[in-house]
Formats: sequence, C-alpha cells, structure tokens
Amino acid sequence: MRDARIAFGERLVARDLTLEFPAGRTTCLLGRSGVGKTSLLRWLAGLLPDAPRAQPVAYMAQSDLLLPWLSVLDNVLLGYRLRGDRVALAAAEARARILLAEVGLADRLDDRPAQLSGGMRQRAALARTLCEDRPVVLMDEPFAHLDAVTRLELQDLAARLLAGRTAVLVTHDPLEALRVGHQIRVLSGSPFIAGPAIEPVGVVPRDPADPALLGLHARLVAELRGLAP
Amino acid sequence: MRDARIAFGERLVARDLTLEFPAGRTTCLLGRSGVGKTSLLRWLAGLLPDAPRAQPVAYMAQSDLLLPWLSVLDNVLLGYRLRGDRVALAAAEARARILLAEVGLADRLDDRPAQLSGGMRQRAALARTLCEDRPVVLMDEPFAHLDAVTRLELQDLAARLLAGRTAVLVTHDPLEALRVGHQIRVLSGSPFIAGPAIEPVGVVPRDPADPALLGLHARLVAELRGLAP
Amino acid sequence: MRPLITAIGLLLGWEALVWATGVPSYILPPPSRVLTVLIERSDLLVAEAAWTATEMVVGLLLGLVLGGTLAIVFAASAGWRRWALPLVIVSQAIPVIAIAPLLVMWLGYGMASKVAMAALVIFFPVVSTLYDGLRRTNEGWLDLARTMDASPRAVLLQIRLPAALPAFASGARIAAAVAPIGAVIGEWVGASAGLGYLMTLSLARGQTPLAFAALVVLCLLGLALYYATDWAARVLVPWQSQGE
Amino acid sequence: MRPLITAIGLLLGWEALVWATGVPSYILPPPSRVLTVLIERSDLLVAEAAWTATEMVVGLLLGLVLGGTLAIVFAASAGWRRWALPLVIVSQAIPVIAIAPLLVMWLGYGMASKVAMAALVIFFPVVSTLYDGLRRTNEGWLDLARTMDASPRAVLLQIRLPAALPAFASGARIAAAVAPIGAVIGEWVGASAGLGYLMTLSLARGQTPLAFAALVVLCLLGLALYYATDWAARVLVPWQSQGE
Amino acid sequence: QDKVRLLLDWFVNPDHASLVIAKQRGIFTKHGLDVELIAPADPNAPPKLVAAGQAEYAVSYQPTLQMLAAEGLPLVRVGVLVAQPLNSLVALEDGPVKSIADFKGRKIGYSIAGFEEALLGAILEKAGLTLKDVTLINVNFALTTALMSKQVDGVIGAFRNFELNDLALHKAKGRLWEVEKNGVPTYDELILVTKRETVDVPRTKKLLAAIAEATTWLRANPDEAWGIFSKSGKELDSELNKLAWKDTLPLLATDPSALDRTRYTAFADFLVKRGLIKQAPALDSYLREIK
Ligand SMILES: Nc1ncnc2c1ncn2[C@@H]1O[C@H](COP(=O)(O)OP(=O)(O)OP(=O)(O)O)[C@@H](O)[C@H]1O
Ligand SMILES: Nc1ncnc2c1ncn2[C@@H]1O[C@H](COP(=O)(O)OP(=O)(O)OP(=O)(O)O)[C@@H](O)[C@H]1O
Ligand SMILES: [Mg+2]
Ligand SMILES: [Mg+2]
Repeated sequence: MRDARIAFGERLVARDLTLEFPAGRTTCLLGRSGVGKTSLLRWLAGLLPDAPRAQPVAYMAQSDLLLPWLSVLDNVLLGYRLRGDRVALAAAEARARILLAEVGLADRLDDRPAQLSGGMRQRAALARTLCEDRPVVLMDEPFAHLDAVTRLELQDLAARLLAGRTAVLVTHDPLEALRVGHQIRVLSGSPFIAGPAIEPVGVVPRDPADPALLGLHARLVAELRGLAP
Repeated sequence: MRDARIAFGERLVARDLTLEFPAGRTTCLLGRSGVGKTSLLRWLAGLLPDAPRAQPVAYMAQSDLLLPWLSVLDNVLLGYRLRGDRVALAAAEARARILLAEVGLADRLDDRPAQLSGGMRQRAALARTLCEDRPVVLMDEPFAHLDAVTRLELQDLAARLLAGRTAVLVTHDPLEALRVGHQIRVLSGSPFIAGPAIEPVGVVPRDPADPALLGLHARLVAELRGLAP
Repeated sequence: MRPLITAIGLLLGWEALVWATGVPSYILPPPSRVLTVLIERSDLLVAEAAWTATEMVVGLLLGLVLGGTLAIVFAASAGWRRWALPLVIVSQAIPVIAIAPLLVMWLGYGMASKVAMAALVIFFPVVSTLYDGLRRTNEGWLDLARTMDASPRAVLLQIRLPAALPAFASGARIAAAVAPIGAVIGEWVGASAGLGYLMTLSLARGQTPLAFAALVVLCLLGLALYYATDWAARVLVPWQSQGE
Repeated sequence: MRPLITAIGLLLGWEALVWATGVPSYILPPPSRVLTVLIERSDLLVAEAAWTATEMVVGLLLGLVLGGTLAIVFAASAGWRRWALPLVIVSQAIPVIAIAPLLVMWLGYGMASKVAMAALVIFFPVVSTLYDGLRRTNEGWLDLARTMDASPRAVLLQIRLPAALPAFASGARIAAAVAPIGAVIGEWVGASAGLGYLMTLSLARGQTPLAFAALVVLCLLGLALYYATDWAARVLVPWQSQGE
Repeated sequence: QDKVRLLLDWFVNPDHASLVIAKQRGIFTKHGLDVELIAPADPNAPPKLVAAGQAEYAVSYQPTLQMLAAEGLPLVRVGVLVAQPLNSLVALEDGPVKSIADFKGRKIGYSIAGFEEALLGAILEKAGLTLKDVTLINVNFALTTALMSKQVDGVIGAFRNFELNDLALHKAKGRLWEVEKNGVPTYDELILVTKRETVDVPRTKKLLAAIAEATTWLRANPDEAWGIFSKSGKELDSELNKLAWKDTLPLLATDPSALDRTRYTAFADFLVKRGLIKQAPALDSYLREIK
C-alpha cells in the first residue's frame, strides 16, 4: 500500500502510510489497543472509503459475524452461497466439513450460532475464512477467545493453510506473532507508523520454546511497552 | 455452589457440580473452549433457569454489551442509572471518570461505543464492571482483546480493585490466571468437572517472571493439553 | 381455549360499557341482544362472513406479496425508491371514495375490486416495515459480504432479507389486523354481499343488533387472522434480533 | 426541491394514466383541469386543508402517544397484554360507520370526535411495531441489567425502550402515511369542514375536478407529514440496529 | 335564546334551502331560536343521534322513519320539508333502456338507504319484471358516475332535482321514472324528526314557523336567496347547486307543519307488503301534529 490515509471524521488514524506485505507470506501486526490495526485491515479489505482492493480477499473480523439463521456449516459456506456458484459450492462443502472437524466442531455442523460458546463461534468464523480459498487472507485477532492448547493447534492449521498466500494477521500475543508470522510489524503512534519489519528465522509454525524466539519476544514486549497507548 | 446442574435442552454441561469459591478472593477458571466456563459464570450470576443468586454480583460477559445509544461514560454508569439511585449515581460518576482514565479512555468519555476499537470497547466494559462496587465480581475473558502491555496494566488494576471481593475470572491465559488468581481451577470433561484448586503463593498481582510461577505454568499447560477438547 | 376466554372477556367488557354509559341499544345494543341475533341469523351471517373472509385472506396474501416485492425493489434500487416511494405514500392518503369508481371501471363489480382495495390498505405497513428492516442490516455482515464479492442481489436476498424478516413479521401482523377493515372498505366499492355490506344495510334499516352481530363476526375473523399470522411469524422466523 | 420534482412526476404519471386508459374526466379528471380548479378555488381548499391538517397532526401526535404508551404497558404487563391486545386488534376491524354515533355521543360534534377517529386509525401500527421492538431486545443486555438489579421498569425504560426506538420510528412512518386517511375517516363523524368532507361532497355532486383538487392537497399534506416524520425519526434515533 | 341542534340528513344542499335561509337571514333568531345546523356524512346516523338525545331535531326520510319506528326507535315526525318523493329511477337517454321493462338482465346501482329493494321491486313488478331479473349493486354515492361510465344501466335513489342536472352538466341526458307514478305509494321525502319522550311543542312551533317564513321569502326572492345560500359556505357555490336550486324551490313544502296521515298508512302497508317491516307501527307512536 502507498500513501494511504485512514481517518474517521476528525480522527486521523494513519497518514501517508506506505507498507509492503510480501506476497505469499504471513505478516503479523502488533500494536496497542486502539492504534489502528483493525482500521488498517479494513483498509486492505477495501472496506473503507477510498480504499482500493487489488485482489480477492478473505476477511475475518474481530467479532465473529456469524449469521444467526444459518447453521454452522452454512455459515462456513457463506462465501460460496453468496457468489452463487453451485459447482464451487458443492466442491467446497467437503472442504468445509473437514475444516470444521479440524477446528473441533465436527459434531456441531447443524447447530445455530446461538448454541455455541464464544470460542466455538470464533472457530466457526476461522473455518469460514480458511474455507474461502483466496490469495489474500486478512485476520483480525482470530484466536482471541481460544484456550492455549486449541490456539496452538489452530495456529498450526492456519500456518498450513496460509502457506503460499499473502496473509495479514492482527494479534495481541507476541509469541503468536513469532510462531506464525514470516514478518512482524509493530504499529505505534497516532497517526500510527509501522516499525521495521522483524523477520524471525525458521519455517512456520515455529516452536515457541526456541531460545532464538524468546530473545525476539523480549524485544517485542519491550518495544510494545515503550510505546504510549 | 452445591449439586448444580447446567443443561441446554439435551446438552448437559454440568451435573451434580459442587464448587467452592473462597470469599474475598479471586478464583480463575481455565478450560478448553466450550467446556462450560461461560455457562458456569452465568449460573453464578443467576442468569440460568433454576440458578439461585445469593449476593449482588457485577457481571462482565464475553462480549462487551455496551449500549450503542449511550456515551462511554453513561455506559460505565449503567448500573447506577438502572437502579435509579441519584445519590449513588452522583457519587459514582467521579469514580467512573477515574476508572475510565485508568483503562486509557479518559479522552473518549463522550464517544459512542461504535466509535471505539474492539479493545477499547472491552476496556469500557471492564470499567463498567469494576465501577459496580459489588461483593461478588464475575468476569468472562475480560482481557481477551487487549495487547500484552495494556493487559498487564489492567490485570494490576483489576487485582487492586478486586481485593477483598469474591471474584471469579474466566481466562484462556494460564499466566494471567497465575498472576491474578488466589486460586485456579481447571474445568474439563463433558459434563465438566473441576480439577483440584491450585493456589500459588505470594500476593496478587504476582510477577509473571517468578520462577515458581513458571513451574505452575508448565503444569497448567500440561494439564490443559492432556484434556480432550 | 384462550380465544374463547378472550371472546367472552370482550363481551363482558362490552356489556359493562353499555351499562356504565347508558348508551341506548339502537346505538350500541347489549351483547345479550346481539347474541340472540347471532344465533337466529347465523345462516345469513355465515354466508356473508365466508365472502368477507375470502376477501380478507386473498387481500392479505396479495398485500404481503406485493408489499414484500415492493420493499425488496426499493431496497435494491435507489431510483425506484426515489420515484415510487412518494407514490406509495400517496396511495395511502387516497380515500376509497375517490378511487372506487376507477377500481370498478378497471376491475368490475366482482371480487377483484374488493380484493384490490383490501390489498391497497394492507400493503403499506408491509412495504414500510420490511423496507425499514432491509435498511438497517448489521454493517459487519455487509462488510463481510463485500469481501466475499457477493453481488448486491445476493446480499439482498441472502443477508438483508433474512435479517429483515422479523421486521416483515411485524408488518404482517399489522396487515392482518387491518385486513378486516380493508375488506369492509373494499365492499364499499359496489358490493352486494359481505359483512360490511350487511352492516351498512342493517344500520340503515335501524336493525342495529344485526349490524353488531355482523361486526362481532368481523372482529372474530380479524382476531383469527391476526393470531394465525402471529403464529406463522413465530414459526417461520425463530430468530429475533436484527443485530448480532 | 426533491418534493417539487416528485409532485411534478406524480402529475405527469397521472396525465399519462388518463391518456393511456382513456378514463372519462368525471371519473379521473386530467391534471390540467384539476390544476385550474386548484388555482380557482385555492381559498376554499386552503381553508379546508387547514382544518384537515390540524386533525392529521393532532391525531398523529395522539396516536403516537397513545400507541407508544399502550405498547409499553403491553411490554410491562402480561395481564394487560392478554386482555387488552385482542381489544386493540378488534378496534382495527371496526368500520367508522358503526361507531360514529358512539363517538358523537361521547365526544360531541366538534373536532374531538374527528381526532379520536384519526388517532384510532393511526395508533395501531405504532403499538404493534413498538411492542414487537420491545419484545426482541438483545438477550445479553437483559441479562446484564438483571445482574445489575435493575427493576423491570428501569429495564423497560432504559434498555428495551431505547433499543426499540428504531422499530417505533418504523411505526411512526406508517402512522404518518395513514394519517390523511385517518383524518378523512374522522370527517365522517359529522363534519362540516375539511378536505374529506369537501371530497365526498363534490364527488357525490359530480364535481370530480374539485374532489381531485382536494385529493391533491390531501396527498401533499400526507407527503409533507411523512417526510417530516421520517426526518424526525432519523434525527432522533441515529442508532439503527436492534442487536449489538 | 333557545339553543337548538338540528342534524341535516347529509351535506348542505338546496334541499336544505329553507333551513339555511332561516339561519342566514336571522329568521330563527327572530323566533327566539339559536339553531346550529350540523351535517353528517352518513345519512343514517342523524335519527339515531336524535333518539339518543344528541341533537334536538334531525332531517330524515319518511321510509327511514317508518323502518326505524318499526325497530322501536323513539322518534316522532313533527314537520316536513319536502312533501313528495324526490327519489327516482334514472337511466341514460341514449342508453339501451327506453322503458322499465328494458332493465331485464341489467345492472341497477344504488346508494344504501335501506329501502331501495322495496321501491325497485314495486317498480319492476309494475313493468312485469321481478328483482331477480336485475342485478342490484351498491355504488354508494357515485350514482351519476356509475351511470355515465356505463358501469350500471340505471340507478335508483337519484333525486330528481339533482341527478338530472348533474348528468346535464356532464352533457348527458337522463331518462327518469318517478317512483310514485310507477307503483310506489307517494310519501314525504324530507321530514323533521325529534325524540318522542321530549317533544317540545312550543319550541317546535317556533321552528316550523321560522321555516315557513323562510320558505315563503325564498320563493318570492329566489335570486337573492341563492346569493345568500351560495355564500353561506364556500363549497356551496357550484354550478350544480345553482341548477338544482331552481328545481328545488317549487318542491319545498309551504306548510312544514302539514301532515297527511293517509300517506303514512299507505306507505306502512307498502313496507309490510315488501317485507321490510313485519308489522306497521301505530301511527300515533311516530307522528305528532304540531298546530
Ligand atoms: N444458549 C445455548 N443453547 C444451547 N447450547 C448452549 C448455549 N450456550 C452454551 N451452550 C453449550 O454449552 C456448552 C458450554 O458453553 P460455554 O459457553 O459455557 O463454553 P465456554 O467454556 O465458555 O467456552 P469458550 O471458552 O469458547 O467461551 C457448549 O457446548 C455450548 O455449545
Ligand atoms: N467507525 C469509527 N468511527 C470513529 N472512529 C473509529 C471508528 N472505528 C475506529 N475508530 C477509531 O480509530 C482508531 C483505531 O481503531 P482500530 O479499531 O483500528 O484499533 P485497533 O488497533 O484495532 O484496536 P484494538 O486492538 O483495540 O482492536 C481508534 O481510535 C478508534 O476509536
Ligand atoms: Mg481491532
Ligand atoms: Mg465462554
């Protein structure tokens, strides 16, 4: 993105922002609450005024946005249903079932979202995003409501399925960023600027116990801590 | 609680559940997504059918539940407004302003919730819960959408304000539980049972870097990992 | 059971009203007299009621279909909305007496003109509530659909429409409640049958009890239609909230 | 500006209709003739319009207040709802001709009986939509309020009511659109002034162009009222969604 | 001043000429009455409202009074405004109906007054038809419109002083059959009724005297009277009213207190025969002569 400007009325979120997201890799965004991560993601998704959208994206918002009248399975297939492509829909259904099984909702396919717990809803939303099969994937705090173990499993799943795609992932957990991001950027300031790209070595998903990562982790925490909210 | 039973139609979440929450202390609940943490909290809040409610509670749900037509400040004062006690309301307003300043929303008092970021909304909901000044406080993943640094700050704030109250706090972060909980319980199974109470030493908020905690952390993670989802 | 209690409650209230206000019986006859007539003339009343009930039900269905379609068209196209909405509003302001001759010219004296009239009275609440519902879809869902490259048509039919169904149900309930008056107004358009016709005729002849017997039947039809619609709305639209 | 274009558009549509269908002018006079009458008899029309406009506005306000209150009462008390709701539904089914003498008996021949009649037509959409809105409050908010020991009254007034205001706005829009017909129906109750009176009179006496001139004025009043209500609703209820 | 509410049978029109002139020229006041004329839109409501004590007098029709009396309403006739039928059967002159017999298989429109089936039945029978040979359609007030647009072939309930003029204004000519010459006993079209229990003879006398005085005056000064009438309400100044005015004046009863009992006996028998009432109510229960 080049010279982007994000503002809500008087409130300027970003100005003259130029950022590069390497193709086929996962970039993790970190930053204090309210800095503008969601806004940046929405800009990339083409959801803000004046925001161009280059390629098809899959977008997972901070809230789950499941449709209450559709079953879990139908929610996951929403994109195919909306595009109305019957052939693709039929093909995607098998994929959706597998994904739902992988996020641990195999026995909840026909439930309505209101019957799920918060974390289950988030997992369904994650399955929907990954089911979309798009070159660019944008995810806003996809694992926020998940327990530590499920989170690790789903990080693995995401890393596997995001391979080869350009992904931008917002998170608040520096370890998570280090685990799944090829590149990590810390946003700070108001209007925000992006810090230098941090590129940990090794293939994703990395082992969080790796001492090299722990060093980077300390650096990231310090970087975040030094910032005004 | 004694011999509680929680069920949604056919789905039995807990049966013959007897749990003790020590008075004046903070209990942290951990457990896989969907195990029944939220349901347990709702039971304690008297929100489920057949659930008795012993004492006045302050309840913070998994979603922020801010009212879109009220300003941030008015949302925080909602309890006092609903109870219609003018004297208490006037007294609480100063408190609400201080709390909002402490959660970093001092300059957002008059904004509507729709103008806030997800983390800001959660912080406003947290301020509302802490403003309620009740003997029992129930919080469902109160820090899920916050960055690591803000999270630490608000854990400190919560620990300070919860002192002397009976609090039950659901979290997915074992470190968080170790930091603010006088007692930690892991829920598991379906219908779930609660594991033995883990009681770390030291006063809350504890330092997460404490090696004694790291040992407990490893134990908790292992315990969670060993469980079926 | 409930409807029966309700009916009895209504009758008692009415009897009390007559007693309390001392209205003469040629203006408001007491239920006891109306009941007698209701039983004595039941064959006549049933025949007229069948006629009016048909008008009501057909009018309601037509109104729901027309109103629903129009609301969807309005939500889909700003051009249509800009030009046709005022026309729709104006259609509500036109008293039947002004357009009755037109309707009769185009539709004749048969049932068609009555159904058209009833549908005209009924369809506005449906258009209005459904269109309002379609306007206030959760922004998040719309954004999501946009990232999914959904056509406006798909967004309308698969997201905005289901989200607006509770509002549609609300409109349908209003429509069901005004359906009886719609049918009666329709019978103004040159009728020679129906409860509305019977009522006018018996009022003119000073047979107030018969007129009120017809009115009672009309009200019962109205209640039945309302509760049927309410029930259908509950069964067909189980989700309630517009938002999350 | 917009309303003017709309008005002109309507007139053109009407002229086209007359041409296309070849309706005789004593059934549907062409706009040109109506315009002539509109100008020639403008003093008469303005005087009658002032009367009707008063009835409309007072009736609408009364209907909004009554309907709003009733919906709140229904939401607050199951007992009231069970007994009074059928009564309210039935009130919609009663043709004016049956209760006009009653209204005159109780309210006299002045404006009160007309306003009452208009309010009766208007208030149902308000009750119905607001009550529906009050019924479908986000469960989470209700739970939250319960933990805060809010009285049912406080929950109703501070949570359910604001959450239902978009639905109330929806009802108010319908009410505004039916207000003109409400006023015209009201003028059946022994009127000697008003556009509805003028219309009936001139139609019955073959002065179709004058009747349609009155109708045009009535429609303009209706449009003005509708758009005023729509504007007020937007300004007063900026939040849209019922849910989160 | 004695306050009096008088309900008209319908909107103000030349049928009410004597009432309007009496009010406008202060003749009522001169007789010590303060009369308020109230127009309803529904012609059936006024007698009931008078019976309920919501007004002192109402303008009504003889057949209506007799039907209401048979239903037990406490009403009495105290005066008359038009002492002959105005009601007629009308068809278009250039239409297919040249004689009453031509109505066979055709549509006849009416505006519900409650007794049109009786009138029409008698008229048709005289021409050798029955009610079954025609289709009756309630067209409400749009009598001329329905006729001109050929939605119906004839209308019953047309007033001879209005509907022909109305047709003429639309460049159509009507063919008219007077009911009283076609098998229907003659009757009083417009009468004044009041509540039986509270007949106020002195006041009624004053009222009838004022009406008589106004009738005499307007017969003598038709043009000046028209000026007063047409200016008493903005909507009254119309071409149709002007034409009807001329035709109506000769029909107004010169003696509003006159009563011809034989008419009431005959018409009651007629109503019984046509099945509209079960039995004729006693004449004295609904007729009161004010002398
Ligand atoms: N309203 C409901 N209707 C039916 N089932 C429900 C409902 N609410 C919760 N459940 C079920 O109860 C179980 C426990 O849900 P609960 O929300 O308590 O989980 P949780 O431990 O809070 O999970 P998470 O960490 O994902 O929020 C789940 O299986 C869920 O599907
Ligand atoms: N619709 C809106 N109207 C007005 N201001 C907004 C709107 N959305 C966001 N903002 C403002 O823009 C800024 C950035 O918000 P954003 O949601 O991008 O933050 P974030 O980095 O995603 O925070 P969090 O981690 O808390 O989700 C905030 O100050 C917020 O108040
Ligand atoms: Mg965000
Ligand atoms: Mg939960």
